[in-house]
Amino acid sequence: MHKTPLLDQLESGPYPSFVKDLKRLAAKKPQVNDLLGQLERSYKEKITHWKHGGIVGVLGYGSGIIGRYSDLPDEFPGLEHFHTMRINHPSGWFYTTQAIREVCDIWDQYGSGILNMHGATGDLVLLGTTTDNLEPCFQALAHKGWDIGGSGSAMRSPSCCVGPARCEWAMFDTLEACYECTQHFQFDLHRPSFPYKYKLKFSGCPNDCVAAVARADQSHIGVWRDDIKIDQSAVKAYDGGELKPRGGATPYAKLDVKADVVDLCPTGCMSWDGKTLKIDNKNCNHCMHCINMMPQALKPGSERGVTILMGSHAPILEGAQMSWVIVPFMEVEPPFDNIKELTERIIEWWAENGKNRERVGELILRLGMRTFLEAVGLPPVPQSVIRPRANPFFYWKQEDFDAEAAGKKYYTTK
Amino acid sequence: MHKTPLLDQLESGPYPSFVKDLKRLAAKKPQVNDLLGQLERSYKEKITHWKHGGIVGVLGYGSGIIGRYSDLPDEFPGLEHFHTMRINHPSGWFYTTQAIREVCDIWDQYGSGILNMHGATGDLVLLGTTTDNLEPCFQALAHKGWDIGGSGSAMRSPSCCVGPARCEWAMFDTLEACYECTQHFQFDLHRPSFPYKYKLKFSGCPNDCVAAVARADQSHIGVWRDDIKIDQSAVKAYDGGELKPRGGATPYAKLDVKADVVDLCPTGCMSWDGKTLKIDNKNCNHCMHCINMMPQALKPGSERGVTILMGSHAPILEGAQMSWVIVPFMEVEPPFDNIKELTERIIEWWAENGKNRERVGELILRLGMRTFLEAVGLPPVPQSVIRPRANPFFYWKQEDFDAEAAGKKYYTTK
Amino acid sequence: MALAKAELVEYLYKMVEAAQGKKQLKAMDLQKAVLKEHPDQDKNMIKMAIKELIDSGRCVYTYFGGSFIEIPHVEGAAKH
Amino acid sequence: MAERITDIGPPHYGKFLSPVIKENYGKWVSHEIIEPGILKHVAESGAEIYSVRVASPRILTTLQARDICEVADKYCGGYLRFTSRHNFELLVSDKAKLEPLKAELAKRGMPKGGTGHSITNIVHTQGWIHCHTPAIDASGVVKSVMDDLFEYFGSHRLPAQVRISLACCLNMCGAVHCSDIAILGVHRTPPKVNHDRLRHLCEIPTTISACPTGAIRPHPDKSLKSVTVNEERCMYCGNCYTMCPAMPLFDPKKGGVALLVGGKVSNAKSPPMFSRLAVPWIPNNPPRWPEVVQTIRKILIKYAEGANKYERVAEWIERIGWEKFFEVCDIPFTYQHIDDYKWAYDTYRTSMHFKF
Amino acid sequence: MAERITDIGPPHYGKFLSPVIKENYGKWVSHEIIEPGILKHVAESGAEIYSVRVASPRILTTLQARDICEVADKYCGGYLRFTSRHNFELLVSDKAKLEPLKAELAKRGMPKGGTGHSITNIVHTQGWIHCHTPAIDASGVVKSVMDDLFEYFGSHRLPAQVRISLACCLNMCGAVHCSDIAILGVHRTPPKVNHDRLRHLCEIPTTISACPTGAIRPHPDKSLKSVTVNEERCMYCGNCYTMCPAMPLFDPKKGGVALLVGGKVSNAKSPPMFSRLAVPWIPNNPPRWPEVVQTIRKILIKYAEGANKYERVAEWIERIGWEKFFEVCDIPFTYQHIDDYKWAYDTYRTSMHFKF
Ligand code: SRM
Ligand code: SRM
Ligand code: SRM
Ligand code: SRM
Ligand code: SF4
Ligand code: SF4
Ligand code: SF4
Ligand code: SF4
Ligand code: SF4
Ligand code: SF4
Ligand code: SF4
Ligand code: SF4
Repeated sequence: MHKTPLLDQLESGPYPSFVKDLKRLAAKKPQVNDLLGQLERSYKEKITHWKHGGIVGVLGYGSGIIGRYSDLPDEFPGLEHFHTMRINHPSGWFYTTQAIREVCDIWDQYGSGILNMHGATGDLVLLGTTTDNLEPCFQALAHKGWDIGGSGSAMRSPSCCVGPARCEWAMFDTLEACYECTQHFQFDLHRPSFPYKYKLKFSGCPNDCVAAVARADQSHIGVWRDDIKIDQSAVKAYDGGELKPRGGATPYAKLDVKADVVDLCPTGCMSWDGKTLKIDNKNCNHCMHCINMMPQALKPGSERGVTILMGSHAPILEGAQMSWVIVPFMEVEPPFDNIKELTERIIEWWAENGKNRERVGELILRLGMRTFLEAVGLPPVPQSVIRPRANPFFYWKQEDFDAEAAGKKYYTTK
Repeated sequence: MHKTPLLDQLESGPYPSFVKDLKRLAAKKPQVNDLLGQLERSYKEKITHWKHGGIVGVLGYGSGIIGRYSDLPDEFPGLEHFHTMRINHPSGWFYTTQAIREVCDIWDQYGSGILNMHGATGDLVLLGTTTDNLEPCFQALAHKGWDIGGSGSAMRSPSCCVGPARCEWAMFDTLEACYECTQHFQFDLHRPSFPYKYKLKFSGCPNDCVAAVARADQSHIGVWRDDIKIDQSAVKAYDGGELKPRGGATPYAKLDVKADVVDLCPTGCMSWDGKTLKIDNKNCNHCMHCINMMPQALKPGSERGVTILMGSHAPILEGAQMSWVIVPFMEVEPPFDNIKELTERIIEWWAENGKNRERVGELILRLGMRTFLEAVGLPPVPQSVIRPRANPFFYWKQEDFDAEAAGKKYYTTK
Repeated sequence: MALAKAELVEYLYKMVEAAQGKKQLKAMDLQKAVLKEHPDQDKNMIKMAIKELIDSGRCVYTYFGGSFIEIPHVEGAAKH
Repeated sequence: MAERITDIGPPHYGKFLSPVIKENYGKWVSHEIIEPGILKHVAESGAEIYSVRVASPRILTTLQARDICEVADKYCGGYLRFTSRHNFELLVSDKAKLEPLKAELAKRGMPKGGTGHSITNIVHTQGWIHCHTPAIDASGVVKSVMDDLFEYFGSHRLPAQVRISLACCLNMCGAVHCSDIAILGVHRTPPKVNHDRLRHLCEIPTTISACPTGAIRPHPDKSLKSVTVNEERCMYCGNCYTMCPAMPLFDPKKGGVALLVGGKVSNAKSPPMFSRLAVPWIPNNPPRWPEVVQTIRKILIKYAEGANKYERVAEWIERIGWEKFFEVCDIPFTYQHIDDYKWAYDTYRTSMHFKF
Repeated sequence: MAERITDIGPPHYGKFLSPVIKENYGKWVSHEIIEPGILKHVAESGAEIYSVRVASPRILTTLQARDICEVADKYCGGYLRFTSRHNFELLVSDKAKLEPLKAELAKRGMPKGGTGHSITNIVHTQGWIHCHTPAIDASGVVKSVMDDLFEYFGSHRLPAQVRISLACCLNMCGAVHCSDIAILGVHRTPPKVNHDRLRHLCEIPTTISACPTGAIRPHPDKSLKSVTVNEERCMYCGNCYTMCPAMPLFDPKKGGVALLVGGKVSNAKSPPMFSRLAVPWIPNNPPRWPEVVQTIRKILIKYAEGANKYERVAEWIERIGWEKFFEVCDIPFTYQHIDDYKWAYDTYRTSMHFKF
């Protein structure tokens, strides 16, 4: 066993220790021992010891495998090849122990035995194997019903919040939408032919428990457009302290409906006279705050659908972006054909126009929202912007002049 | 007289009519008659009939005259030349009738007799004369104590709010500061040698009655940094309806101190229990709202100075900008040497580095705040930004590493 | 080596003359050009030399979006 | 002629201050607006000054200026000032003179107002009276709008101050970009290059670099010594025309008016804000621009109805949301409203915070 | 081997749902957090499911995974799930099993928590375990910070949820850019070009266009077939290294940790927000990164003391102002905090709304 005096210091402390866990496995798996050895070196030298590796993969696919080679293969021969396999996780990260054990069995056989449950995109990551093992490992998994996830310039493994499986606020079936889209885009998930990565995420409500707004090229977030349902007696129970604020999630014993709910409503559209809670629903912006605070008293309305937002990604190259509203409301139901079709149109436009390593959000910014919206057949809507433009530098097209000639007016006529 | 059926329609209505006024003069001055004639043509054709003019001026100066020629000189011979002279206005636009009459006399002699009281930058604009008349008109005015204002790539005529002359909120002497700076930069006002225009404006308090934040490359706004002075009995008088809200400026009979003042304070730093108004002054952001509402009860503190903000201009080329905070607080007093010196340092840096037609704010954005601040000798302060950067793309210089080696730390050590 | 005031004025004039019709020069272009050839030239003297050139009427300031220094000529837009 | 005088700068304002103002300079303690258009300022000493604010079309002939002087001599000892929004103020130190002054102003058709919760004078620019780049006239539009909104000039009826400004082209002379309501002249055609004139009048590199969107390129036919414009990339700012008169971009039919709303300058409550596009184009209809007048009135009325006490237009819109602004004002939302210039991203709605 | 299988996609989640969940799918009516780490969801039918959330270091060996399965078999009929922040949840349908399960978790050193007003798991990345561009390790920093803040994992003591994330380089894998507290590995040296390797490994145009700031140019010596870096313009993003391995930018001394704070994702009350630079550099001190741990604790404590009820870190800072944040947290403000990237202008303070 390699000596790891620095890493050993991470064995203590109350939070579960990955070092302790890896050490257990190192006793059986020489490559895990080498991993600890190399990691110790990194801790000492404050530098990574991994090299690029971009070519390995399984037959027919171009995604899902991240090649990796140690730059110290002589010292740590177990790390000469140390690729990861991204396995497409099931919607909502639900498992049976049987399924997990099957994966473990295969991975013990073909790989290091190290997993990430899960990767930041959502995949079940199998961490560390050799080039030779990739294909047999893949096929062993495939025979148990698993497939590889995305990487490179491809559709990435979509992900979703726990949604209707265990949450009262899911405004649409996030799990099925995620599953359906994943299946629909299988070809593009495995055969990278896009300008860059493309991520889909599905959150059932504006609480956005998969952070779709922050890290999906196409974010789907559930929303309602009618009235919040109010159980007035439950509201009173909150105000009276019989029900705990936020279902018990807080240090506070009692909810002050006025101070904690009404006054914190961002649109100021609520009122409470000690007896009746009123909501001016036309001015509610679906922030979920009141519902979050009083889960037993308030429920989202019943006219439900998704908002589609586009463009988020991490900071490379233009600086990080969050997704912005493209379609404020879309009714959806399995098999989610309207989502699939819109996605196809968007991807086609992006694939056609995007430069290498240009995310769809960056392309929209480069070519302008109008070009994008027209290309994918969507109308301009004020929900897309927090505020209209402040600069006077706007464009006109011949079609606008034609429309004017046909009577179109931009000003009020009433 | 030219027929002006369209313009004639602007003679009616309750607001003072420039057409009516011009017609009076047209009876005496043929060029004014021509001006109405050409204007009528523009009203009919919906197009301007003025051409560029870039060479005319008075001897030795390169600013203050806007050359203009009609493109219909045969029809409107009085407009063949029709240049404007920008006369530098007195601080705060104060006049005696004698002074105005002297200007009128000269302008009746050498020009069209049309004035703008005033131009958007603040100058007293004499509108319409010929090339030949420029120099004699200038000298006639000079002998009455007037000088020409700015135009072109030069220092522009600075302007200021009425300030201490008639406003209780002036945190510094805006009129004298404006006068002093105007005098100090006479050379640069008349001899355009900057990359582009440079505007100075002075507002006595954050109400900013000369819109300095919106349209001055260097904006000076008065501010206090100690405590707002409260006359509690006057507060009660407002709450009781004895004093009218906002000094009577509103349709409202009575001020609700809680709803109209305390609840609208943007920082939430006020409280009112019906008897005592309290302000947590450390958290006040000098918005002036409470003072505006109760001018008889509240006064700015007595530790007073100016905030210097930089960079505002209209939308050409990068889109409009507002000025941003560079120096949060500077104590000033006549003759305002510290303002003059800082301005000189800034202009020198800009003149050296700016491209043709690049405003100072655009240059700061192009080269970065650090480059600017270091060049003019100012420290980085959090007041400059509403929020720190969100992107992780920041630079380091050798001097930073040297400072670290000497013990500098960026994190908390307490 | 720095130029004497009178030489400097001529130097500037020649520059403007040479550029006429080709490139519109700004005061700062002149200053930078002088300093390139004569790094020790006093900036204020350059400023004053330009003033002299203008005060003498041999050059004028013109304005086309930005302010330039040119040899006086008849304005294209003026009808004479 | 006498000795030539230069570089004296403006006269010192001290020469023009009335005795009361001079004596109480920097010592004012408070003010009141005793009625629309009349301010009363009180000094530590107890001294008072009354300022009567009067509407001005800003264009004044020497005749009109002399008329104003006549009034000022009669009631103010010859002391007056102009405001940052081009009204003038008669500075009365003798309270007794207020009533006769009001009567005289009424007689002369010089309306007082513009204080407090009113619509004060419209800051504006040259238009067809003097500029070479305007898409619209300035003074005529101002007159038309102010005539229509006149009831708000001499009263304190609005929830807060409403500041309207006008600029006749994208250069936006004045603080138009931070106004409650901004009226903006816009061109909508790319410049037409006159190659012959360009060769003589313009420097090619300067002309090319004038274009913010990089739409101007050297003409492929080198012998022309001219430029071409990529019309797709041109957003009609006219900056090239400013640099080079051989590139006019006027078109009587396509030019027109855009309205921007929700800007402000003061720091009161909310920070200064930019005006933002409300209506991208209204036809240019002299002499009274009825569509412009009507749309502004609609916006104003909806604001007056919808705003809370003390709420500026900007604050009202930010509270209800821009999507609601378009709805209540019955203004269609178009592609033009969506920013696609340099900082566009920061205007996009990266949240679920919207209303249906 | 059997027939080759491809493109089957992931298994349908339906296969993995416990009976209670399957029956009440889409029919949940409400939830409670009966104690930190234990959620109770109730369905229309009255059915209940208890979810016990357990901390995970995310790196799991198959040994550990099997241990977890053992527990799930014993108390949950073999049903479990993982969360979007890499905790796992044991899905208990029989309430009686909760207490024994808690005891077993305690015994096994598997801490429950991460619900409600807690600090839940730190979303993080590969670090020195598997990536080629990290400036810091991931798992080790996470372990160090979570050990220190452990009291907040299994409790509901904070004014609101606090989400901490870590990314080991500027690629920022994970939603680090929208976290209450983001820990970010940063390089601080420009890449060193290995001309020999570059010639063989990299495409020059792609390498050049990889640079967001245009710092990379073709090498003036054409025969080298390589590039040079304008070090002044390099902000060490490592994007060139991603495209071209011949341009490493590692430096053990200069690399380190930046902290960004005040981001959020949910729309609750306030819209999603970016995290913003709090500390530009803290030395990279394995194995326990004491300065990072201490600074995060300081920020957290000040937040817990200063925030109103239900206020996220972002909301607290926006309310008091960033200038006050730096003051109360005793963090120096530096040039690095001032944005100078593409949308810098929108972060500048164009108002008088600041505090001294
Ligand atoms: C494994 C994983 C981190 C983890 O430990 O969980 C990961 C690892 C890598 N990411 Fe990532 N990214 C991972 C999720 C993300 C996410 C989060 C997400 O998808 O929700 C993001 C932010 C969202 C986004 O897509 O922008 C992310 C943003 C990036 C970026 C920057 C992209 C940008 O537009 O700014 C890069 C750089 C690149 O693509 O060259 C990148 C590149 C990489 C590479 C491939 C490094 C490279 O340049 O070649 C890393 C391989 C590490 C390794 O050795 O395995 N990774 N990466 C995550 C994928 C696991 C999985 O499939 O579940
Ligand atoms: C006369 C005046 C408008 C008025 O009717 O009051 C005016 C008139 C012109 N302005 Fe202006 N500007 C006038 C105040 C302003 C202001 C307001 C201010 O100074 O507070 C601004 C906005 C603030 C600013 O400086 O950005 C302003 C922003 C512009 C711009 C755009 C600058 C930018 O950075 O975006 C231009 C374009 C240019 O410089 O080429 C411009 C250019 C012009 C030119 C010189 C047209 C040109 O391109 O050659 C106009 C000459 C009109 C004429 O025929 O007389 N004018 N201009 C104002 C000057 C009178 C005075 O001296 O008092
Ligand atoms: C005379 C003048 C200054 C000058 O040097 O000429 C002036 C004078 C006063 N202003 Fe002003 N302001 C003047 C232009 C402005 C401007 C500039 C502009 O409109 O272009 C602003 C910024 C406008 C904006 O935010 O868009 C301005 C924003 C204010 C405010 C803040 C109002 C707000 O709530 O946003 C106050 C405070 C108040 O009214 O309570 C104020 C208050 C005042 C007071 C009460 C100050 C005082 O104690 O004497 C003066 C009388 C106000 C009134 O008429 O109701 N003054 N004031 C200007 C009159 C213009 C006019 O003819 O109508
Ligand atoms: C299990 C999980 C979804 C999943 O599919 O895995 C989940 C589950 C729930 N979330 Fe969440 N959230 C989960 C990640 C998130 C995330 C994503 C993240 O952190 O990366 C967010 C956005 C975080 C952010 O804003 O930065 C998130 C923002 C919320 C919110 C809004 C909180 C706020 O005030 O900002 C709520 C509402 C609430 O807590 O009252 C919420 C509410 C809930 C509820 C109460 C929903 C329900 O009725 O069942 C669930 C229990 C909350 C709890 O633990 O206190 N969930 N939740 C995720 C658990 C992660 C973990 O292991 O800790
Ligand atoms: S995003 Fe909404 S629906 Fe999905 S788990 Fe979170 S709270 Fe429930
Ligand atoms: S969801 Fe948000 S905006 Fe709507 S009523 Fe509740 S708190 Fe207000
Ligand atoms: S800016 Fe302030 S000091 Fe100046 S006039 Fe306006 S309110 Fe008075
Ligand atoms: S000046 Fe503004 S921030 Fe300060 S106490 Fe008054 S209202 Fe509040
Ligand atoms: S706004 Fe444009 S057209 Fe109007 S005066 Fe200014 S430069 Fe001329
Ligand atoms: S009008 Fe503006 S955008 Fe169009 S070509 Fe000229 S400078 Fe470019
Ligand atoms: S954040 Fe950077 S170093 Fe860390 S895993 Fe992602 S790409 Fe690799
Ligand atoms: S590290 Fe980034 S900024 Fe520096 S040269 Fe490489 S790509 Fe350019």
